[in-house]
Amino acid sequence: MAEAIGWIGAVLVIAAVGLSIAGAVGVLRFPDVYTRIHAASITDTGAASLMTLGLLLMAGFSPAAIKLCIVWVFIMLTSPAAAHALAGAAFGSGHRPVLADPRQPSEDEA
Amino acid sequence: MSLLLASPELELVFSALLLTLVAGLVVALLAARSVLTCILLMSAFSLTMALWLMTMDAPDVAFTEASVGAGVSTMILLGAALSSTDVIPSLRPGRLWFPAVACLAAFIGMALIVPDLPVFGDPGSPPSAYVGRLYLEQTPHDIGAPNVVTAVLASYRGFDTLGETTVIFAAGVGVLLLLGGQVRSPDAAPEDVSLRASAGSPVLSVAARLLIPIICLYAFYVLAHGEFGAGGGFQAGVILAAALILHALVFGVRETMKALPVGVVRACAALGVLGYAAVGFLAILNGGRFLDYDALLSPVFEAGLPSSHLAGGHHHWGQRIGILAIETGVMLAVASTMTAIFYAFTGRVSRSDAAGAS
Amino acid sequence: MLAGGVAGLLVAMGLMIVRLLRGPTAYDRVLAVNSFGTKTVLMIALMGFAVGRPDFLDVAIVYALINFISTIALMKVFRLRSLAEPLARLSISREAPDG
Amino acid sequence: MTLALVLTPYVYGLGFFMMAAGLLIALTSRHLIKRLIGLGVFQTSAGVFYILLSKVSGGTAAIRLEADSPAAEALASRLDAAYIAAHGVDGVVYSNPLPHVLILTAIVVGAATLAVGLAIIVRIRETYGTVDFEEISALEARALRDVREDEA
Repeated sequence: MAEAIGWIGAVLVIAAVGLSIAGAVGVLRFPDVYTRIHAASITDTGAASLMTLGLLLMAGFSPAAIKLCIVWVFIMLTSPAAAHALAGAAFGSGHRPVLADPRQPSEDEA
Repeated sequence: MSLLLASPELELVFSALLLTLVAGLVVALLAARSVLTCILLMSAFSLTMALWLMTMDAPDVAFTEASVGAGVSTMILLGAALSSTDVIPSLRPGRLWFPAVACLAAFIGMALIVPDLPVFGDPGSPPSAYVGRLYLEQTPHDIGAPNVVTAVLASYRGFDTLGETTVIFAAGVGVLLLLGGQVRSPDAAPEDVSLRASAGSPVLSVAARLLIPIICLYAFYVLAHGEFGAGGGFQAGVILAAALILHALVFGVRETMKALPVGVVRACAALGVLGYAAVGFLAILNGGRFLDYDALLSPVFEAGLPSSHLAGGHHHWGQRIGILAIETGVMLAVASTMTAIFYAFTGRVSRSDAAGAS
Repeated sequence: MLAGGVAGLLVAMGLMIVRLLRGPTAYDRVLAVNSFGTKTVLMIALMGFAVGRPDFLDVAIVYALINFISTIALMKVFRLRSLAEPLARLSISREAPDG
Repeated sequence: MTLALVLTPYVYGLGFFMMAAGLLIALTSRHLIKRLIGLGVFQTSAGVFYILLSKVSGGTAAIRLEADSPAAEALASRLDAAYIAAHGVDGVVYSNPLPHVLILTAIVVGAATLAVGLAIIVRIRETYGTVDFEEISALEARALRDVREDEA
């Protein structure tokens, strides 16, 4: 039983790493800053959640598990806030999203 | 657990891989042509360096590198870079060859000693086999603290650390002498212009409001926990300064200066160093040597206290109180000095401000 | 299994460095550093368990915090060219600053 | 041990390379702030060398564990008993803590001295109006020439 839970945890950790790489590829290949922020922040929080869950399953309950949860809470708190601030700043300084439909270049109000 | 644990060989390979990433960042730094990119790279360099230090079994150093290198250094660099041009002009090729040859010669000279250096990870190498091992063996009997790094830093080499703290304080004084007297141009940007960046989005404000108290609390945890795990006064001080810097970043330096006036910060910096030295003199007054924590408590009083768990039959309450006291001094000195430096670079503290506050 | 995880995270970090160097806008660079930092936090968590001393997750907590603070600072420098100006009002009551 | 023999020149080489590269940045860049960044890299790389010397294969961080705790037993399970007996302290192999202490304080002091350097740079920019090393040299040369002409 414990062995099986350990393997489930390992699969989750690998999934987290896979998500991380997918996010990095997205950041590298997406066309503008907003899509890149999107790729990075979603995969970062997702990878953090999967990694936390995986490591918790593998290592079992200990004081380290509590710290792991604290790390997770901090990432969930700071990563979206940073992404939001970044996107807001990029928009404020005049970068406009690259749109597939070029009809409405400046329809948006801050 | 066995699923997770890496073999000793794998650990060495990890650290070699990470060091490669660090070196790659240095190469990128060599090529960078913009100051802000350089600062970004420096921040990433420090982060990776701290990760590498984790693989080298140096969590205390990793802690420091993460909080100092990636945090405070980046802020100070940004503060200084704001006032200068961003583009780095390239050097004329004629000027390049002499430094390049000199650095190459230095590299070759250093590489020539590699065959004489101990093998990577060798447990019997001269640095690891004698004095380091002695500290590891003696710490439970002498100090009673599980963290040998803290024991060496705060107790065995406490005098040295007092010197380091004084150097940090002196550096802070130097920065204030260079920049502190400057009067800031009054309100360069009207407030509504700067607020427009995040107007209508309280996300940052709420996140900062949530985080700042937690960071402060965490700094004190790091201070108190330094005896038992990674951490200590230096790290706690930098984390405390980071909380103040976050406050200044989100709510503006003026608000932070209202909450924590410049004069108070400067006084605290001096107080930290003085408190450290005072612990040393207290030991002398009790009949011991300078910074001899065992002399802090009288034996009669100490015998009444409960025995600490990792002490191996000894009490060590004097050591523990002494270490906590000087670490508090270090934290106060480091946090205030870093905050004062940040104030000096961003706020350009005026003389009247400082005089009015103190 | 662990080696694969660490290697994968290293690859992701390397890709972030490429984005950091390529830009093109300053915000891309800041994003790259921020995401690099988050991946480092994950790596520290993994590494802590890998070397058998997971009690050093303290370092990962500090990382997450410092990473956030430096991202805010960098973003502010690129947007406002200033570290001193406020990004948000301290008082809770916001009196509609938009015009 | 053969793996360690292969890695030894590689890791030391990287450390020395970073030192030389930091020195090169400090010597050849025209922007004064980049020069200081180069010095910072140089300083950190010197720390790398110290830390490289402190690593003990199979060791753990120098925060003492009870020999019968689960963490210590897990760490011991990957090493053979003779190795632990020869190099361990009370049943656990630790890395050398002494270089950690030296580098820890050096990092904080390095940040403080970096701040002093940057403060000097800020004052230089206020005085000369530039942080370009070559422009400053040219300005100084011109000022020196003016002084000499006045004297003559």
